[in-house]
Amino acid sequence: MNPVNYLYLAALLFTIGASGVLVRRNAIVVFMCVELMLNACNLALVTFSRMHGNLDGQIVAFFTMVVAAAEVVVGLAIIVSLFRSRHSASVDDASLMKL
Amino acid sequence: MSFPLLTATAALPAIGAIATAAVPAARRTAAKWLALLFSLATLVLAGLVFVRFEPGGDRYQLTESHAWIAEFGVRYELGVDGIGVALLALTALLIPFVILAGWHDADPLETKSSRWRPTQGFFALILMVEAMVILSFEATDVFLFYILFEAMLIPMYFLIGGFGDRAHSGSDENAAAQRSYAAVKFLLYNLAGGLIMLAAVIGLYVVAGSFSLAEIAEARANGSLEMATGTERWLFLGFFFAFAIKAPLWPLHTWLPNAMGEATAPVAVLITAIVDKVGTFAMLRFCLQLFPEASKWATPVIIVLALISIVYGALLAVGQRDIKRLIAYASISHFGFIVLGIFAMTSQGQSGATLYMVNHGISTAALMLVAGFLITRRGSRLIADYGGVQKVAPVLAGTFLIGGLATLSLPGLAPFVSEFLVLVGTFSVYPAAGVIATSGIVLAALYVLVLYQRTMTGPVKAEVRGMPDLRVRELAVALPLIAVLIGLGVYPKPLTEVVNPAVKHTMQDVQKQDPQPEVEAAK
Amino acid sequence: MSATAVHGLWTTMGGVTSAAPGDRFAAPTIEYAQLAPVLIVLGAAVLGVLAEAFVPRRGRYYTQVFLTVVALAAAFAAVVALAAGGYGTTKARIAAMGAIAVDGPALFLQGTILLVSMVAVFTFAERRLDPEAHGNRVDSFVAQAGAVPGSDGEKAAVRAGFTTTEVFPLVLFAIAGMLVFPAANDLLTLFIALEVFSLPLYLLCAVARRKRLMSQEAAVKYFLLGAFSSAFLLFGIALLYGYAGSVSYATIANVVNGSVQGIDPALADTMGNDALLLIGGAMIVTGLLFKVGAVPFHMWTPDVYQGAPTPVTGFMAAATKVAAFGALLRLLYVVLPGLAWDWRPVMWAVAVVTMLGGAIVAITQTDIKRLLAYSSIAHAGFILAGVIATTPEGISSVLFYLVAYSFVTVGAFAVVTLVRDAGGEATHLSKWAGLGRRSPLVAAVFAVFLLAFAGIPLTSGFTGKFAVFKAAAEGGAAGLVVVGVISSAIAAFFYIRVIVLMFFSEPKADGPTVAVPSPLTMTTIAVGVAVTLVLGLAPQYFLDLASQAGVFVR
Amino acid sequence: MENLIALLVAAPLLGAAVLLCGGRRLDRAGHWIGTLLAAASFVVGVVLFSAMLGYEAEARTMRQHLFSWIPVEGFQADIAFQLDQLSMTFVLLITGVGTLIHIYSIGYMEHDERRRRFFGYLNLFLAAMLLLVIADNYLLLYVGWEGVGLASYLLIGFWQHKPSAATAAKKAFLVNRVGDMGLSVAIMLMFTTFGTFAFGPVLSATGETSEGKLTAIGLMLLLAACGKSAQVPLQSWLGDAMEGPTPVSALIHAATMVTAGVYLIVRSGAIFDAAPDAQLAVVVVGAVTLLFGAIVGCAKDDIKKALAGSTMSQIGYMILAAGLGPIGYVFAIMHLVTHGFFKAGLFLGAGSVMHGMNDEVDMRKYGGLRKYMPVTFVTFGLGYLAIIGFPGLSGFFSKDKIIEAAFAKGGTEGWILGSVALLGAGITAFYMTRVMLMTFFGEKRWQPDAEGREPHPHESPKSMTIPMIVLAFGSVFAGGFFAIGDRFTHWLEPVTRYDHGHAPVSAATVTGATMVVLLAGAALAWAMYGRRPIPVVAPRGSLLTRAARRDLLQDDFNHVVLVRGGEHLTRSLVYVDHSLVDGVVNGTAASFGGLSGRLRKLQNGYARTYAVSMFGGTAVLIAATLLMRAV
Repeated sequence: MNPVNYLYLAALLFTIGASGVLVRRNAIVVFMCVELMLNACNLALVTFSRMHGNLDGQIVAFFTMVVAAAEVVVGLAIIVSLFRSRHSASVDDASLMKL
Repeated sequence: MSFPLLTATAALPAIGAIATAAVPAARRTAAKWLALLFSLATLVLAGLVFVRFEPGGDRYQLTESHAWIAEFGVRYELGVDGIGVALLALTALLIPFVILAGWHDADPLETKSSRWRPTQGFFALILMVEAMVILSFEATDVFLFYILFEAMLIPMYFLIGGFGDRAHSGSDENAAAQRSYAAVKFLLYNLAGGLIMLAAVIGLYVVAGSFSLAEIAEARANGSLEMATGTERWLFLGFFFAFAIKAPLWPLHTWLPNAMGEATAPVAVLITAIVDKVGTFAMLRFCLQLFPEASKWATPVIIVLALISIVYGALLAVGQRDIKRLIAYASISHFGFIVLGIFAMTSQGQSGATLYMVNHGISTAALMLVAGFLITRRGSRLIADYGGVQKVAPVLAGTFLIGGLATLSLPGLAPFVSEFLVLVGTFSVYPAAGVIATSGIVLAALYVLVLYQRTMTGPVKAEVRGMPDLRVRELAVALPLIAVLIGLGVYPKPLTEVVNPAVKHTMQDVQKQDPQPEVEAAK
Repeated sequence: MSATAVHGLWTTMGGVTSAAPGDRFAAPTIEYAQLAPVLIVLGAAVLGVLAEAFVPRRGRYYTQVFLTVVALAAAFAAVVALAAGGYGTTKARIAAMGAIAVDGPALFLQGTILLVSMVAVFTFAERRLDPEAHGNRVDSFVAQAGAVPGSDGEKAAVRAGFTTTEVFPLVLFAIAGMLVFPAANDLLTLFIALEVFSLPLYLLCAVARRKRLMSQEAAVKYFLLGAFSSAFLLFGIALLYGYAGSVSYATIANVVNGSVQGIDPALADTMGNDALLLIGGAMIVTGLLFKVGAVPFHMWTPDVYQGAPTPVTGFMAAATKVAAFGALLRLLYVVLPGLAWDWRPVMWAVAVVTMLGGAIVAITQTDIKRLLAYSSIAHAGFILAGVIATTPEGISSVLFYLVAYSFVTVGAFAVVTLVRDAGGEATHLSKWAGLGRRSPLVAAVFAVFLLAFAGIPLTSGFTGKFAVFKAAAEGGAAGLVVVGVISSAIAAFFYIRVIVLMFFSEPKADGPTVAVPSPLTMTTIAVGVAVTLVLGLAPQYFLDLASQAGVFVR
Repeated sequence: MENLIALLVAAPLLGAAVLLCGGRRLDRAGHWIGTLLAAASFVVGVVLFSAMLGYEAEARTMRQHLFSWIPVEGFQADIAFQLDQLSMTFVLLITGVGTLIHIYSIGYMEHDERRRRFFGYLNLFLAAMLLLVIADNYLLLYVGWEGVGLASYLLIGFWQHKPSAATAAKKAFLVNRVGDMGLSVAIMLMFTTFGTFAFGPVLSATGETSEGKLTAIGLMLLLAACGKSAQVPLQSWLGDAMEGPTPVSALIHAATMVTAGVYLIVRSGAIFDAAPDAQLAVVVVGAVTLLFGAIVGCAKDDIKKALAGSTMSQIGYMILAAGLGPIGYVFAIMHLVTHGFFKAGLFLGAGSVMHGMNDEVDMRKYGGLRKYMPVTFVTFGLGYLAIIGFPGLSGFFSKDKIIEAAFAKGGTEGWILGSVALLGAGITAFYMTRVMLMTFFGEKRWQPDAEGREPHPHESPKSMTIPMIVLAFGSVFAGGFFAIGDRFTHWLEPVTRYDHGHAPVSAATVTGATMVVLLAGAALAWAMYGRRPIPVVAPRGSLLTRAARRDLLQDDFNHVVLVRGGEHLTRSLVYVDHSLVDGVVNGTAASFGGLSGRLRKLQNGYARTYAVSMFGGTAVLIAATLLMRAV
């Protein structure tokens, strides 16, 4: 199969993730959508790595996974503390500061 | 290396400002005397500059040059020509009177916390302005000038907004709002002009690769620097815009009545008699010298604006109900004359404009400071609140009248000489403009005499009764100024002597010659 | 071993040995000395974590502050030593197997970040502003981040005298990331550095002592939007990798220039495909513009600046901007100079809307921290004007501006921490009325910072603005200069408004008081004022420095 | 000898400085100092006069150069004096009459607490007036010109507590300024045309430029003269100026200052001679004013205003004469001098009457005063006879010559001008007889004033009567002294030139005709005011009378068009400045504020919105980048 199709898939996933960020209200879901975007990136990287025949892309993908994991740690901590304070994980409720 | 006289002249008031600011809160009077002392010492140094300046010598004299910001091609370059000397002398001359006149303007109304030191601040700021203005008259580096041009706004801003006229109608809160409106308007208006100029300053550097007036002028003269017509015009407009706001020229004038109305009289004098002169001075020095072609290109429009300023300012002065705003509009009219003289580009016009700057400074100072004394006594700025002052305070009325007569350019007083020179210089190239400008003398008589009539003559109003006449301190302000007005009106030669060579240089810069009189030409 | 070092190892191996994986192992060369600044800070951060684990609670604060300050000082010394050793100029090189550049801009910015961080950390350590809680001195940070605001748990934590000393290791990690960010010489390092400094910042935002709900909200917003932008950046990296077949700046630049032809003609449809390049480049730039707070990627700035603990805001506003602009500069000047014709008009537009947008929206702000946030947006626009110059003067002017701006910012936020009422910092502007009468000195200092922001001559703000505008004009962007001065005029309005409020308004009866800080904050403010004035009056030395440092190694 | 010229100005100037700056210490001696210095100036004038007489008629001009005043590139203005016969005539008139009026004022102002200042102003006036007539260039003349305007302003408004006085003073100055504008423009025109404005070079070079230029200069000079000499259309200030103390009216608004316009035109004769159109304008102005002033003088009940109308009319004669060119210059000046005597005498007489009548000015409240004030009656009567041109008295010689000269102008123009001048003489006789009858004859009509004080008419003190007597002598004999043997003509001829002209009618015919109209006028007045008792309250009168009482509605015109119009203009400009010019500025600020308020709403606090912004921004960025490449 032509590896280019994987790229299309990656782009699709990235767009789905981005759309999710834009439309979903639950902070956790939004965060998951971001993770989806990161994974779309990983897919693209791996695909390109394959196309170019070198390993750089795959290595970057590994790093991305680690970063994503770290992000989960930090992100969940923040979101959970927010949830505990407000009993809501809606990003729209968190709008004390505006204008 | 010789003694850096010019730096010293500017540095002295700056040091004075710091010293004054450092006086402890309780020693208010000491701060005042210290400020006065420094201003007088500056006057002595300015006198030394005046004496050391040789009218027949180089264009720029007493020059100093030091590396400053090599990265931007900026040098700390000072030098004075006749015009600079004249204005420097004016500044140094007026500041002691400003300080003296404002002696009690910044006394705290009630005891505030010990850290609040308005008096020290007031006088320190005045000296700071003096230092910056003097240095800006001396700067021969465009960047250095620009920095001072902008920086002097800040102390002025605090002087206007922080030390308003205590005579006001309406509530204190309302007055505070008015005052801060005036201060903000002053600052933003001038800052906007300055920032536009900044763009032009940068543009100038990009084109010329230098900020040194001498270098640029030389490069233009020997042809190594050629500006495209369009570029030159844009740069000229950038510079001129800033100066026209500062000057101020119609229709960019509306900040001045607010600022002068809300500030105390000495600060109003500082604005119109001293700081605004930087604008007209810069037109002469920078606009004409750096962009001669563009200046000539813009002349028709500028002449028209100047004429509008003259007539419009005078008419609005007639329509004012507030003494200080009236004087402000009168100043707008006078600045119209100055600009007219500069852009007529004749020897008489430019000499006249330079003398006008000096004379207007002194005459407005005389009028405004005496008006300030009057206003302090009655606690109102409204003309309608006065009447018959002449009867109870004849000396005050007399000095006020002389200030007014100077403002309407009565022959025998200094402003006449300059106004006539401007008119003649304009008339010889633009007769119609000369005639229109001449109508300003009728309008000037109108606003001055109406003001005098309404405040000083007629039956004595109840609130005016018992008003004390001028005190010794106030006489010490008014009389020397009047003496200078008469002296320069009868014998302006010391001033024309230093100004003439500078004007000759400027005329060479713009490559203009005075029109020949018809009959001589026939011969 | 640091993340960067590890990563350098792997990329190198990937690049060199892709033909025959695993048949021989070439040990990577790591120039530890040249990476010393980063390594010192990272090391100290790790030690800080250990200290959290092992040092008794009482001693933690002092240990952490000492460790942080010493580490930053040592790192700065290392930067100076490297610069003195000529690494900024003649011996500029790419270290760690192509991952990190050691050159003029990198050292200059690292030095700036370290110094600014140092003074910012002083405000982190300030413990005299808030009234003592149960006999314990407290700083700006929450007693226990995990406790629910207003809960019994929180009260207990306060009573027990807990403090969040973790902020010090966190800030050290962030600083380490920032040090690497402008020095990153391949896209992977760029990404990792971004995350390394972002993640601690997200956390730092969440730990304000007062107004915790706002603090947490700020953290959530910052985190979600930050992660969102990281995703864009990463996708851009992927595309650029797809375009060039490498993540190394040098290689990509060569491919962009056309000096390297595709390795495999069969893959020509991706290799050297300009669409990949343009989209990828734009997405990476997007990620960086988010960090610098350029319009339209700026919207997180006011909320986060307002909600975060003020010392963190100051640190973030100053240091992040320095790091992010460093990275942006390197990306545009080293990787994408061949695309200058493509990105300049776009950046031009971004600069314009950033300058105008920041200035205009700031006019109607009523909270001092939000006001400064919008101000920082407008300043990002000014700096972008310098970036667009695409000349060596452009680089050095941006470097200089960053120094000037960052110290003013840290100083200004430090002053904000001083003005307090019963609810903590009194950030609403109406409360600042008459401050000049109550505390002339503090108001005067703040006025100096505001004037510097406004770019009034004789302050560093003017010199910086002049430098970038001059560079922009010389670089042919005269229109940008005009827009710049217009937005400066608009911006002046709101700075002046604050000054009016402080000096010309009557103080309110229930107005805030100005807390007397410890020497720590005083130092921060004093350094801010000193730098502001020195760079305004006699900037030559620093301009020289910036100009010498203004050459990227390729 | 020539170095004395400056003393003429210096003495009174010193007086002014001392008196005005001296403070209350000088209150007791102030009037003496002032009078002494005026007299000193007169003495200097006499000394210079005798010296001048010692020179050849053609070489009598004396010069003194003090210093270079405004040395500017291409522009030379000097403080320098020129004393020729014309100037000398004025110097003697000014210092002579001036000294007399100083003496008179000692008595007249005795009870005024600000007498010292009054004398200071008088001295200031003398200095300025002398400067005006001895200046050797137009710019210095201009200094004196404005200087007398200032002195006039100060003296008209001397009783500043009276709003009417303050207003009158302001009005005088303003109207004069309009004239001054003309002088300014004239000087500027001279500068551009001749490159100088010194009398000598300008007047000797009139042949080298175009008539158009000269006409312009002439018209501008005429405008100046109109302002200073109260000629139509700038005459309106003179009547109001009577608010000033009477000695002021006598000196400034009758004898000297108001004649400065005549001096200016005669001095600039060379210009007018070369510009017939300008000359025509001059005679028209003179003729119109002559009638205008006379008609106004007929209707006024205020004695000083009636005399003011007369002054206007008499100066109209002078201007008319001056406009005739070399035919009339000499007679203009001659009439000016004799008028100086008799009009000053009349005003002093009027002052004396007022002095005795509690400052009442309404002639309807006088009557039969000849019994109470014999000296005043006699001196006033002699002045009266002189002004109406009673044969043998001063006015007869000078006015008759002007009427003759008007006819001698020739052509239709000459006939018209001559007739007007003749008619004027008749009206003069009418109104002066009216004044005489109402004041000194008939029944006493005075009543207690509002405060119940009954006036007790009495003769004035010596200090006042002596000057009146001296002036009466002048009124009687000056004309004859000048006219017999054409003494005055010969004296002035070197400066002004003289030309007989071609009179269409003989001198005797003119004199006869003058006598007829004179008698007719006087008889009419007697018929109206001598035979019947005069009502204390003025009757409504004819349309013309009512108009004449209001200065022929010229003031109303000024009020409606200039004052009201000006008020509307300034008021609307204040509005424009505030709403439009400043409005643009404030509007710009406000619109940024409004824009800010709207943009601010985008920042709605929702993280999702922010994400949209970022996403959209990225999309635009990408699109733009791709587009850049595509284009």
